[in-house]
Amino acid sequence: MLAAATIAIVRVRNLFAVAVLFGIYSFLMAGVLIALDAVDVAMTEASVGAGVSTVLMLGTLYLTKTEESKPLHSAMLPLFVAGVTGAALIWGVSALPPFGEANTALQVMGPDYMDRSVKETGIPNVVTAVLGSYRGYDTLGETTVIFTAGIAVFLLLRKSSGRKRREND
Amino acid sequence: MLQHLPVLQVMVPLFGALVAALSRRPGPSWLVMTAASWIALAISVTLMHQVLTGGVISYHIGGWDPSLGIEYRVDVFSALILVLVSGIAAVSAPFAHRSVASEIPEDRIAWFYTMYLLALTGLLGIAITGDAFNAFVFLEVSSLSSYALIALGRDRRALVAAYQYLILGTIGATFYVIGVGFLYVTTGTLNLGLIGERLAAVESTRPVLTALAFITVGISLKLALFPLHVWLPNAYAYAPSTATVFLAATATKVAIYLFVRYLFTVFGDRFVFAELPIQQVLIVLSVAAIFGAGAVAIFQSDVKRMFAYSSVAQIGYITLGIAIATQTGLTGGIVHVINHGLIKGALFMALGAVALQVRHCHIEELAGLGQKMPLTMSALVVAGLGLIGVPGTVGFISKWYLIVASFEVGWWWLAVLIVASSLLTVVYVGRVVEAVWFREPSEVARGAREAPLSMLIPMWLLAGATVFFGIDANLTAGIAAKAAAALLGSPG
Amino acid sequence: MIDVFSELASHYNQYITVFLMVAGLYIVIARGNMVKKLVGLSLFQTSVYLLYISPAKIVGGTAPIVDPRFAVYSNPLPHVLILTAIVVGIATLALGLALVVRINEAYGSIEEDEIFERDQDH
Amino acid sequence: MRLDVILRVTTKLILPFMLLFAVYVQFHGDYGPGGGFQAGTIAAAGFILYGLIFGLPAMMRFVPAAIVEALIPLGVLIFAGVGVYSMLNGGNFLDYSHLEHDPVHGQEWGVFLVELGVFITVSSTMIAIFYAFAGRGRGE
Repeated sequence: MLAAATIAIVRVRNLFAVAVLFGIYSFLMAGVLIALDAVDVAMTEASVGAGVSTVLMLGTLYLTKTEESKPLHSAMLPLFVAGVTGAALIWGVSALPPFGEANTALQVMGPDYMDRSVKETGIPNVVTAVLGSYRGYDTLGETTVIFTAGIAVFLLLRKSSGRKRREND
Repeated sequence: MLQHLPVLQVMVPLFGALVAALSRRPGPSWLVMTAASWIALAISVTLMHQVLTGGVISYHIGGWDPSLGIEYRVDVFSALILVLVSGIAAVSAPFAHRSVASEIPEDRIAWFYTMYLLALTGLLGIAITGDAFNAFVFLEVSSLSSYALIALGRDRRALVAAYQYLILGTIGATFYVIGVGFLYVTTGTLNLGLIGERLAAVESTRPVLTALAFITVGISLKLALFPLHVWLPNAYAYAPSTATVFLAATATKVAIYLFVRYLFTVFGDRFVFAELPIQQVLIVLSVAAIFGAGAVAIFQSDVKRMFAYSSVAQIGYITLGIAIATQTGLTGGIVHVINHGLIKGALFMALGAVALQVRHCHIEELAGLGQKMPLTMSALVVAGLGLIGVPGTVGFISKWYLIVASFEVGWWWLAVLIVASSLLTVVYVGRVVEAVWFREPSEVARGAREAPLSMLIPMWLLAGATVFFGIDANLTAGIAAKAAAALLGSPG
Repeated sequence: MIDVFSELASHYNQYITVFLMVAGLYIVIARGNMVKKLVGLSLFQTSVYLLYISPAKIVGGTAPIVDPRFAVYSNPLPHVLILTAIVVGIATLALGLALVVRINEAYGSIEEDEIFERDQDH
Repeated sequence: MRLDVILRVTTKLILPFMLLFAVYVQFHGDYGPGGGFQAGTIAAAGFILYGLIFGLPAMMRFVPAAIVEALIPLGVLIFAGVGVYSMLNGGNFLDYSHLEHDPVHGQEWGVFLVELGVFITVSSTMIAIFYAFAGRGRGE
């Protein structure tokens, strides 16, 4: 956890190592997620964050440039925005129930998927059951998002068969 | 089959998108797009009818109870937005045929229509869902497809515009998810109705306020509320004409829908407006939007960009109506959602027809086009009058409601400001009208010809609607009033 | 290990989450390099995962896979939501990077300042 | 070039196992962590590895771009099709209980088919994105 955080700071410096650091960061995140009992999420984060994103970033860097130039304008406004956001979050988060409690609103009032899943769907991995059935429609939306992204990347990057699509005034 | 209409509303465009992607040829994909959007319109009109006669429709996807699964929920307000979105999509379909053929390379047209239908799917999905997280998923479907649509503009600046929109849009969506996370942790549910009920018990604890702040800011980014509007002008100005017509008339409107839904149904207007300074902040920002963006619009030389800034200003009127939060004010805001959709649809269609002839929408190049394209330019003038709010057009109806609402709550200065702001609109619409009708044709304009019928008919359909609903506002304003009453009456 | 942490400070997890979020957001707003901005954006999105997953955990509980040997599980619903969020995140990232590639081809740069300058010229 | 031989042989050896692992993750998703999305990513990674070692043209012969393009919508089509099918069988959209006589059985089938749809779309999209990026030469 701490390591992930410190790496996040290191990353605020520049260069193409950022992409690799991002991969490391994702792996650490996956580790944390396992500690939090979210094995499915951890597996996805490891393959997507550390795998796919990193490869995509490296690919993009190969196609573009690997050096970042120094930002010209002052960092006051971004710092201010980030600071306000952070303050608001801390303010809200500190009033949330403490970590690991069992009798929070989320645990008590939330749906009892654990009890009903095997009975109703016959699937012991409740994450799969919720994903596939109870909230299957979200998953359909998610698949649509992938589909959208796939076609969008196509639209942008596929070489035109005929004339070149270069504009200019 | 009738009871499945809510889900079919979203599934029809989705299937359309899939078929369009599989067909991969311009002609069939256009047919699919047209068919899907007209069927979607028919479904939304039927839904509206069902809601008006039979009350709120609730549809449980997967057959699960809303506390377990995802619920689709159609009330008057969401039905109104559904009709607007699918209506604009359906009317733009014939328009798209020629416009897209001239602006998009042929091997990408099928995918363009796929994206267009996906954007439609996403927007309809947001307006119909009763689930906070599902709204996020469909928000992303519509956003990702809009980024792609915008990036297809002919100018290379379209790419940068799409990139900026992607960054800000994603920040907005992530803020929204953070807010939903807080709500979920405090209430244990994702169903909007249930969150609303359970919040009554835990009101004004800090996580709820944080959730309110993040959801408000996140959606404000999407609806281009004044200081958060920076992505909008470039995105609209450089996108392909058809994409501009569709997105300008619908995308921000759906974000407004979500905004109103959260303020009134989830958090409850009593909580939001009685205990927090949101009203004051919203009014200040709205007035700033109306005057700031209106003033910037005057100095634009690219007409598409000018009307994009005008959109930011017009959104100010809508949020103003929401901020007044009385029956009349909210009715004004909601009716302006519809009216502005119609006006901007007609305006950008006229500009799309121009783009077919002269390629760029620079005001110098538009000079004298009135002689060459009289029908297109007349539609532009009619819609422009609506934008100003001349009596007999829809713009007047919206402003009338807003002015009456400000008098009702005793803010006469607000009424004065609304009237004064119309002068700004007069100036920039006047600039365009002057150039188009009273100047010698520019070099490019001389070669221009009248737009084809496939463009003129949709354009005049929308322009005609701005006049029709301006004279007889019973239908739009009546439904808007019902929606407003339902929102205000809903238990906090 | 997590147990120790949770005894040390009950909101430790959440504060780290906030820190990651703010760091990500800062990179997005402050940096001019388009790839760097996207990395920041991913970081920002990734940090949200923890916001959802942390409250789902119950100390002494286990992963939400039904097994007669365990009685306490962490809540599965946030896991599902975050799976969806991860997918949305990677989709956005892919599209953003594709845009960056195209921008680089059109402008020969991926620095926002340079690009704005080049557009001023003509 | 000399290293190539080792790489080629290893890749050829590894590829079937990667795909097998993907299939395992896909079908074991009901009992352990995993599912369509993770399996799709792993399978796509296997193919992309093949493409990296043997070059893009060889990969395109192995997995033609046209097929990949058609598979992307197909996965979503399967998913949404299951939804419509359950609707035709008298349930609500995506109500798998109506797919079979026994609701629990229907649920199992439904989740299985849906995960298959996810798998197809995810793996083919990943490969398609790889094609799109790799097919583009260095800019300028």
